[in-house]
Amino acid sequence: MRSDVTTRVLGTLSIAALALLAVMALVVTPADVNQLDAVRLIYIHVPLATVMYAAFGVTAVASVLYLLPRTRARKWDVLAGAAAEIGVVFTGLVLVTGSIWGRTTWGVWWTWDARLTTTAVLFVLFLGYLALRRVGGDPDTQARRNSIAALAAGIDLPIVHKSVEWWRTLHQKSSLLDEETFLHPHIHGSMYWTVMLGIGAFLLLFAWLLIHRYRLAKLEDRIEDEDLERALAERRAEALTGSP
Amino acid sequence: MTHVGYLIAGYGATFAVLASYAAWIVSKKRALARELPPEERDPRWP
Amino acid sequence: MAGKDLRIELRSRVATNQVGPFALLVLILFAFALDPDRGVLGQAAAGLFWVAVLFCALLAIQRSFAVESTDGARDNLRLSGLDPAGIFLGKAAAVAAELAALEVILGTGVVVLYNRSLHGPVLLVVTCVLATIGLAAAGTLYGALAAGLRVRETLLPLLLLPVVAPVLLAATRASEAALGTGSGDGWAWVRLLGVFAVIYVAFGVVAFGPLLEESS
Amino acid sequence: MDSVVVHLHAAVSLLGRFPALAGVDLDVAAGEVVLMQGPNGAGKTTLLRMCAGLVPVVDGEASVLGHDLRRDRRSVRRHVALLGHATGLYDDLTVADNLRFVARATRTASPVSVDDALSRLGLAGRLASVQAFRLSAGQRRRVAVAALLLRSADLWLLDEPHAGLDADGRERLDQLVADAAGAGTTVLVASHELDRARALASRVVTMAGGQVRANTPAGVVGVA
Repeated sequence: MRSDVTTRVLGTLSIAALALLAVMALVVTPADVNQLDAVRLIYIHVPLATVMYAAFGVTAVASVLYLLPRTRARKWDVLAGAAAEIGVVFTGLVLVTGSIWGRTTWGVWWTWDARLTTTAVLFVLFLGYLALRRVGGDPDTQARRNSIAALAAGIDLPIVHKSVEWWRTLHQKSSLLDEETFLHPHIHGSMYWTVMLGIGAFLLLFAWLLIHRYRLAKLEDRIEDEDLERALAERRAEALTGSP
Repeated sequence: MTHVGYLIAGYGATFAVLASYAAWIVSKKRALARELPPEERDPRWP
Repeated sequence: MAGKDLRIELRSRVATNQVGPFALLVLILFAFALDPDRGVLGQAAAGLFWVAVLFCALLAIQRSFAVESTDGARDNLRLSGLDPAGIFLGKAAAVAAELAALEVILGTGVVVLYNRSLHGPVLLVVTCVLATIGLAAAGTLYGALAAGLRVRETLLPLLLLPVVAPVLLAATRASEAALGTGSGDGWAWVRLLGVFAVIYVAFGVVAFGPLLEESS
Repeated sequence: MDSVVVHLHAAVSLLGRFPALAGVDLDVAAGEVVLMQGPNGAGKTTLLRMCAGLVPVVDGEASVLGHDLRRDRRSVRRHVALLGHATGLYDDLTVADNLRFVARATRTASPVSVDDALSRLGLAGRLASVQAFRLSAGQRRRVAVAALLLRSADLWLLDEPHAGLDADGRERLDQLVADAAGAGTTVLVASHELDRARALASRVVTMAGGQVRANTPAGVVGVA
C-alpha cells in the first residue's frame, strides 16, 4: 500500500537521524567552557521546543481551516486534535529537559526562565484544550468549539511570551547569575550543526507521529460513525415495531 | 564527562516517552482496526 | 442584555451578598498566611489583590452563565433578534461592572488591611480598567465555550486561568509601580493590558456567534 | 406568504449522537393548525426545535418560511415563536422584567404591549411584580405563553402548551391559538391533550421512531 511505504521510510529515517544525533551530541561535540557536558542537553531541548511550536502551529492552521466555511471538513478538526496531543507530549518533554538542565547549572529543579515559563503556561493551556475535546457532543458543534478554543489559546501565546519575557528581562538586570547566557550558551561550529540535525530528526519523528496519530483519530471517528449508523437503523426499526 | 547522570536522565526520559507514545498509537490503531471491515482499515492521508 | 444581567444581580443580590464578602475573606486569609509583621504582606499587596480579583472574576462568570443555563433561556436567546456580538458585549459589560465594583471593595480592603498608600492613582485606575475589560472579555468568551457542558465548573478555571495569566502578571507589575512597591515602568505593562483587552474583545465578538450555537 | 410554510423531506436531525429524527416527511400550508401526537421520544420536540432552526439538519431537505435550514438556520428564527417544555424564564427577574426583556430582545416591534400580553393571560396586577422563581408551574407556563405573544411570528411551534395550565389557562390558550390561526399564523402543536387539541387542529400527524407514520385531516376519525 502506497502510504504505508512513506510512513515506513519516514520511520526508519527518523530513527537513523536520532541515532546520529545521539552520537554527535554525546560524543563528537565538545563540552562547554562553563557548563561542561551539561550543555549536551541543548541538542534535544531546543529541537523538542521547535517541534512543540510546529505541532501547535498545525493545530492553529487546521482550526482556521475548519472554521472557514469553504474549507470546512471534519478531517481538519481531527488533524488539529492529533497535532495538539503530540504538541502536549513534546511540551512536557521540553519542561522535563529544561528543568534537568536548570538542575545541572543552579542545583534547582525550576528556574523562572522566560522560555520555560512560557512553555509551562502553554502546557496547561493545551491540556485544557485536550480536556475540552473529550467532552463530546455531536460532531459538528464539538469540532467548531474545539477550533475556537484552539485559536483562543493560539492568540494568547504571543501575549504570554511577551509578558513573561518582559517580566524576566526586567528582573534580570539585577541578578548577577545571568540565566540568559547559561541557558543559551554561544554555540559554534559542530555544535550548531548538531542542533540543526536534532531539529531535523525530531521534525521527521513529528511527521511520522502525526500521520499515525491522525489515522488513529480517523479510525476513532469512523467507529463513532458506525455506532451512529447502527443507532439510525435501530431508530428506524422502532417506527415499524410501534415502540417509542 | 560531567553530569553523566543528568544526561542519561534527559536523553533517557525523552526517548522513552517518545517510544512508548509511538508504541501506544500503533497498538491502539491495530486494536481499533480489527473492529472495522478490512477495506476501510487504513484511511489515506486527507 | 447588560441591563438584564445587572438587574438579575440587583434582584438576586448574589454578587453583593456572596462574592463581595468572599473577596474580603480572601484578603484576610492572605494576611493570615503571610504574617503582616514581616512586611511580606505589604510587598505582595498588589499581587494578592489581583489574585483575589481573578478568583472573583471566575465566580462572576460562572454565575453569569449559570443564569443562562436553563434550556429554555438558551433557546430564547438564540431565537431573540439579538445578534451574538450584542449578547457577548452585553454579558461582558455586566461582568465588567461587577468586577469594577469588586475592585473598589478590594482596593479599599488592601489599602486599609495592608496599609498601602497610593502613589500613582492614575496608573492604578487605568490598569484596573484595562485589566477588568480583558478579564471580562476573555471570561465571557470561555464562559460561553464551557456553558452547557456537563463538566463546566471544573473546565472553566482550567481553560480560563492560563489565558488570563499575562493579565495577572501585567496588572500586578503595573499596580506595584503605582503603589511604589515595584520598580520598572508601569506604563509598559499597561500597554500590554490594552493589547490583551482589544484582542479578546475582538475575538469574542467574532467567536460568540458560533459558540452560542453549540450545546444545542 | 407562499403557500407551503414547512417542507420536510427525509429530514434527519441528531441530539448529541442520537438520531432523534430519522427521515421526516411533512408539509404544512399557511394558516394550518397541525396537531402532532405520538409516544414520548417519538421526536416531536426535536421536530419543533428543528423547524425553529435550533437543531442542525444532518440529512434530507428542510425549509421553513422559505428558509433552507440546511444552508442557514439562523435567519428563520426571527419569524418563528417556540414554546418549549422549559419556560426559559430568568428566576430572579420579576414577571414584568422577563417580558420586558423578551419584548426588547426581539428586533421587530412586538405586536402586543407587555401589559396587554399580561392581561390576556390573566397575569396583570400583583403577579406582574413577583419574581419568577416564586411562581407555580402553571403561572410560569402562562408567562411563557405571554412571551410568545410579544414576538411577531408567522409560525408558532408549541410543545405540549397545555401542560400545567388550569381550566381558565387552557381556555385562554385555545382562544389565542384560534385567533392566531384566524390571522393567518401557521401553528404546529405537539400535545397529548387529544380532545382539546384536535378541536383546534385542521390536520393530525402521528409520529414514532423519529418519523411521521400517519398524516390525516382532522375531520376523519383520528387514528389511535
